[in-house]
Amino acid sequence: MNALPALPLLELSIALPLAASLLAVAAGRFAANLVFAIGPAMMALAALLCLAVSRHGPLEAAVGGWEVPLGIALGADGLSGVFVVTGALILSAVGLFARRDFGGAPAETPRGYTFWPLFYAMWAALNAIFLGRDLFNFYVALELLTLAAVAMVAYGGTAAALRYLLFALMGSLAYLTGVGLIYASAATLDLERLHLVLQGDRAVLAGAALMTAGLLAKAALFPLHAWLPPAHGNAPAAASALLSALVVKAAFFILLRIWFDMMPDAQSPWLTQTLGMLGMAAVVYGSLLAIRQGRLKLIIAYSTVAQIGYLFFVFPLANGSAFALPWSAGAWSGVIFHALSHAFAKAALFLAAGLVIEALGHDRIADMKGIGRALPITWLAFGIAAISLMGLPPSGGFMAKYLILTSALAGGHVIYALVMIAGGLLAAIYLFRPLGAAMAGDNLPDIAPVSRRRQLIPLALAIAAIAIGPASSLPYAFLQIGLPEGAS
Amino acid sequence: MTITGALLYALCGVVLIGVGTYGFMTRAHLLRRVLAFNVIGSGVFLLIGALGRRTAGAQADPVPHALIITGIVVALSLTALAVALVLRHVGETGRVVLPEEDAEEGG
Amino acid sequence: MTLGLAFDALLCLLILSAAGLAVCGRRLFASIAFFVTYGILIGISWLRLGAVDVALAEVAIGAGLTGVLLIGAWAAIRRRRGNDGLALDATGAMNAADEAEAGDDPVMPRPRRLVAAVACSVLAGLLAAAVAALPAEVPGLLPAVTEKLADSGVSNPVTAVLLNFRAYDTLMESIVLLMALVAVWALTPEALWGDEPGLRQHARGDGVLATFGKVLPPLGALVGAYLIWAGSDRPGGAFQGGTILAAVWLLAIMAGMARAPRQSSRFLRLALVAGPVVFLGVGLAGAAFGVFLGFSAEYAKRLILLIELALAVSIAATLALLVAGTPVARGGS
Amino acid sequence: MTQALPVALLACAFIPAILCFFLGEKHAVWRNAVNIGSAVLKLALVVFLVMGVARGVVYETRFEFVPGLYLLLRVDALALLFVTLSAFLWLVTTIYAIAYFGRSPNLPRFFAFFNLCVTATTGIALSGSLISFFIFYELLTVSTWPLLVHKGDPTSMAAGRSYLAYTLGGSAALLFGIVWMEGMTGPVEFATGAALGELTDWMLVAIFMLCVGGLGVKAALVPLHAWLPQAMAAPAPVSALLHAVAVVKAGAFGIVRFIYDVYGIERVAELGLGVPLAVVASFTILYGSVRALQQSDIKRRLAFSTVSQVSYIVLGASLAGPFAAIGGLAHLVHQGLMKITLFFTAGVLAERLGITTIQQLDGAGRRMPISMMAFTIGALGMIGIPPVAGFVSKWYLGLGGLQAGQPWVILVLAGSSLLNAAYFLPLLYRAWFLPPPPGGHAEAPGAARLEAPASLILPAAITALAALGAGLFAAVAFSPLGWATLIVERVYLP
Repeated sequence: MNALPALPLLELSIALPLAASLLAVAAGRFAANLVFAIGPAMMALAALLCLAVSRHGPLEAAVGGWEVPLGIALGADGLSGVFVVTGALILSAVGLFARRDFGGAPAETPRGYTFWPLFYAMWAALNAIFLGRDLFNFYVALELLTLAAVAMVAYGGTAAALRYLLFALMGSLAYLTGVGLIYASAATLDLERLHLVLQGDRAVLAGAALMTAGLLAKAALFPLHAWLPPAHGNAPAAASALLSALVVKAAFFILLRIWFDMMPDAQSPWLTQTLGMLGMAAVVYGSLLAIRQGRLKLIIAYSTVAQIGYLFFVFPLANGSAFALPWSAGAWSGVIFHALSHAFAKAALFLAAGLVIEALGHDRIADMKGIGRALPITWLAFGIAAISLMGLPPSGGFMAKYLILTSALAGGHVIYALVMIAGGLLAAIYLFRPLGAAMAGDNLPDIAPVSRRRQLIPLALAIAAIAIGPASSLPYAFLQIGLPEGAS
Repeated sequence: MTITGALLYALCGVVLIGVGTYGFMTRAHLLRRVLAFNVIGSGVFLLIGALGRRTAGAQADPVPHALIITGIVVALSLTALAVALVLRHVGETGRVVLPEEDAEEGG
Repeated sequence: MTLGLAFDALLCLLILSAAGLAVCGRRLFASIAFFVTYGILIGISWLRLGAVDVALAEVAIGAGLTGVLLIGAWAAIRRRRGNDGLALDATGAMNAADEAEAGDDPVMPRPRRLVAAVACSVLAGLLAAAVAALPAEVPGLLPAVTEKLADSGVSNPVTAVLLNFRAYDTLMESIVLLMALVAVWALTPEALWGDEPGLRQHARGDGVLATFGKVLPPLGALVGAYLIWAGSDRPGGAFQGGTILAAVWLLAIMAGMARAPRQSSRFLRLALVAGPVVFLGVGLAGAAFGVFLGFSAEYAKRLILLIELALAVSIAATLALLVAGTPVARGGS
Repeated sequence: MTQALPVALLACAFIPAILCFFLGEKHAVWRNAVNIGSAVLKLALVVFLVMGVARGVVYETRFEFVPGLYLLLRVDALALLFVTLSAFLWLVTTIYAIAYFGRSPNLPRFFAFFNLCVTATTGIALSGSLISFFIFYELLTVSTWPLLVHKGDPTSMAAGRSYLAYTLGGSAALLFGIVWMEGMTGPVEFATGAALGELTDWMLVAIFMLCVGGLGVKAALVPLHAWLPQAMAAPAPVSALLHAVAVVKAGAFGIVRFIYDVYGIERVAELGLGVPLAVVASFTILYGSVRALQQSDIKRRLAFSTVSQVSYIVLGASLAGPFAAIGGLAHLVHQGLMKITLFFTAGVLAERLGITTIQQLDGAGRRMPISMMAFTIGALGMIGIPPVAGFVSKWYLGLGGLQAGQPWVILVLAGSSLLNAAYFLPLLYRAWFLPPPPGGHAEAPGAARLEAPASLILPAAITALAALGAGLFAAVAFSPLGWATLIVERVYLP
């Protein structure tokens, strides 16, 4: 067991999906089955990584043996660990799910060939971000992620993909400019070193602001969300699941790194309140629009707009300048719990929606009578995932809500607590509508057959979203490993 | 190259960012937006590179150069994808601008 | 004011004018032309900043390939517009396309442009203020690079950073490029999957292109190979060299000297991944000996050269195919 | 052993829920076996627990979640009162439901959520802390919805929407109150009550209103009751469960817990919150009765009757004093027994004879003597006629009112009893003393020799007898009244 930290776990977590991606380009025919090897391997790696972190504390690795600031360092703390595990589970599940849509045809198709390299590249990019500590490497990984995400959206609609790409391009440029300013000021790109050397001067603040703005566009925080609903609402189910569950979280993850690890002392009330307000606006606006949608996938997509809003509650509720307060850790952990359970629940919802489309050929709520009886497991998966999104106990969403609510009320931020509660109720409105529509009517609709095994995939993800709740003590303790001082 | 010169180029980069952003905001033609993106991009690179030239001696800091080369390749990759998407969009709709925000929600 | 500074000021002015014309020009083609000019001017500025590697990359990739991509797209859109219009003679079709282009490229109303201009000025102003707040003279990482350069296996500091100190970035970047091609390929119409990419420019047997096409490729190949090899101790490297090779290949295809490879070609796919595979393989081999992407000083030079060679092949193939785009139906034209 | 038992009790309902869902529609036999088997097993466990708790054993299990948040299952006397009721009525309702639904579609889903509902109810009963209570309370909210909309027709969908709108709103208020309080006091356990020192009086009043208001939605306190009559659109077994043990009772039980085990009855009285709540409850009692009188649909009349009757429990809890407490707690059980009888019978009447309104009842007693007998016992109990159980609770409540210095309570009880009589007696009169309509009742095809299949009649008969027995043998230690007295003695009058 003591050999664990000596293993190149961090590097392999990135290199293995990269290798899979290259293999998929070179040998397209086998790509769809690659998930049977890579999925378990990545889950094992993630498990070992977490084991190593929990045994030995945060891990570090200097790539190429070059120490920072010259080289690039990777690092894994509790936060990295939970995201890597979540990523491995969701990507494996989605990979299994996608085998039918992207690999079933006897002859090679453009979708079938191109999906898998993009899929694994996305995996690598996500892990590179979750394990990254270098601002510029974040940029490269973000671009890899964006590229793969846009291409996946393009399967479902060119205009949506273009709109997404344009937002992402501007976001990237803003981020890169910020990185440039920071480097010019501190001559290093490493988060931890930056934390030590950064002075909050004008250039640094401008750089951080630009990076933040760029990442907000990529995380689709209101009002930079316009690209998200068409992109997530029209992409193939597997792609939507990945985008909503993980891709938007990656940008948020970097924001956490910047504001809690790199410069926790620079969190001014102005910044935290602005981000918090935008988060609240996102919750309300996204939920209201979700209620108005007539298509299942668009409901789920707008729900993502809303749920992203909660993530930004972390800034006002656990802000760096007040980290001495005991409840900050609660808000910080609560938001992470929210991110994780939302990831599982959203992936489940999109996959379930994908099965509904597969069966019915459309996802109009009005014409969904009886689908609950025809696809009971899918319906159950949808329902269970919905529970977590609404923040009802005992789901992970509830744990998150509880932690955030407690710290909001304890810190006197009543308005955040109220928005949190209202958001849960609005979520109930937009999620019970499709659930009810599926239960209406006794007759079995005329549907294309959907295999029971594939229905179990969203169910498993949904159960995971719930299980985070009852099993929260372990991830909670784990999250505190290497907790940034800005949140402790 | 003096440090004043480096700052001159840095400011040039800053203005390029402004000009490019203006183009991105005011023109709807998709190819023009891609072009504007590239103008901003090279402005950002120039800014980073010029700031890396604030060294005392004859040599510049090589790290920004490496970053910029990476950045250039990444920008080209994104441009290529954008152009391919624009062409497909034109092929599908016959239009070189994006539809209005809400119009595509039905599809 | 020294002569050098005056030149710098003039160059900046030229760059800004070119950029302004590229962004605000009335006709798209002219804008693209100005953009290419702009790219070359930026290249010159990189020379002034002592960044020959960047200058090469900017001219070859930023100005050259990006310009080719934009012009190709412009031409393709125009052709389509021409086809959409009535089947007039060639000039008539062109006029129809011009009109369509003008109608599709509306200029914002003046008040909104004004708002945008103010916003962008504010942005630039804030950035400038930030820049002004930076210390005037800093060594950056130059001392660190200089100190470790001897251990890196190469003597060009930029190459040392790209392929050794920050090799991880470069590895990811090579994957980004490859994934861009995969993403572009994802847009291939289902029926045409596996075909040759849709290079539309075909040279007449006795035309200029054909002549150039015969002369330039060997020359270009030589230059490209030199750049790759030189990268270890002089400016150059896989990306710059690979770009030249890509251009050579494209030229040869357009001149009819070589056939564009089919998407389904096994050989092509291997060429595409060769570079990243070698890069990653060397990295993993390093991990087996203790450090991921760690090259021991002894073998560093050879390993880096190996990676550069393989990368150059992949980059050349990827870039060329990115420019060539997806297969297109040929029946229509 | 003392740790595993509460979990086993929950598992007894939860595991069948999962099994039922994944058993296909065609495996009816397996499904029924699982349902009845687990119900019997659970009842046996409960009996074992009753023995233990009577001896003074405390069964307790704890699961840690995030800091400050843990699930505490604790079997005390009050918990057992509710658990016993639910275990008993669940078994009966299961038998009834199996017979009621026969071979209709969507049964795997139905029984899955039916069992989940019972899991939640059991959890509510066993919860030893405020947040544990909330967790199960919400589980109940959610798992009841699929049962309500089971038929899938527009009426039930509308009922489902209304139900969710009310209950989720109530839960939101409850959660807000809980988090507000726990943010200042730390986790609140029922056994110790909350350490209210940190909270000022206005906060305590606000939290009380949030929590009791939130709970009052499920308890159908006027004006938060409108969802309940609408919920009659659900199938009869669901209505039976809903009114007798699950949702409405959960709300009332929650209010009891909150008053006694979180604030403490003295603190509630000090804050001046007891009497207003008693007034609201009294108003609900009278209002519900009046509205019941106006209904011509039997199930709707029963629903408004529930609105009225459940508030007896709240009334008992809000009056400071042991007699009121005993009366309220005993009524928790009594009302369940009586009301479920009424609903079972109403379901049979609707199914077999197509009787849904009061006018159609004419002569039903002759066609269905056993069922109508059961109905009669339930109705008389509701009115409060001795020796049926309802009388006992009303008697104690009245005493409690006097003891608490609120003699007007007796007037409320008397008025309510008169109204009860006014809306129940005509039914009995029509059923027993009027001739059947000329063409007979619209009987369901394939009517057997018996008035209905035995498994439809028996449950009502059993619960009717139980209601009668609870009244007749009220003095026995293990009767609902006896147990309620034990609870009050143990906890409230140490």
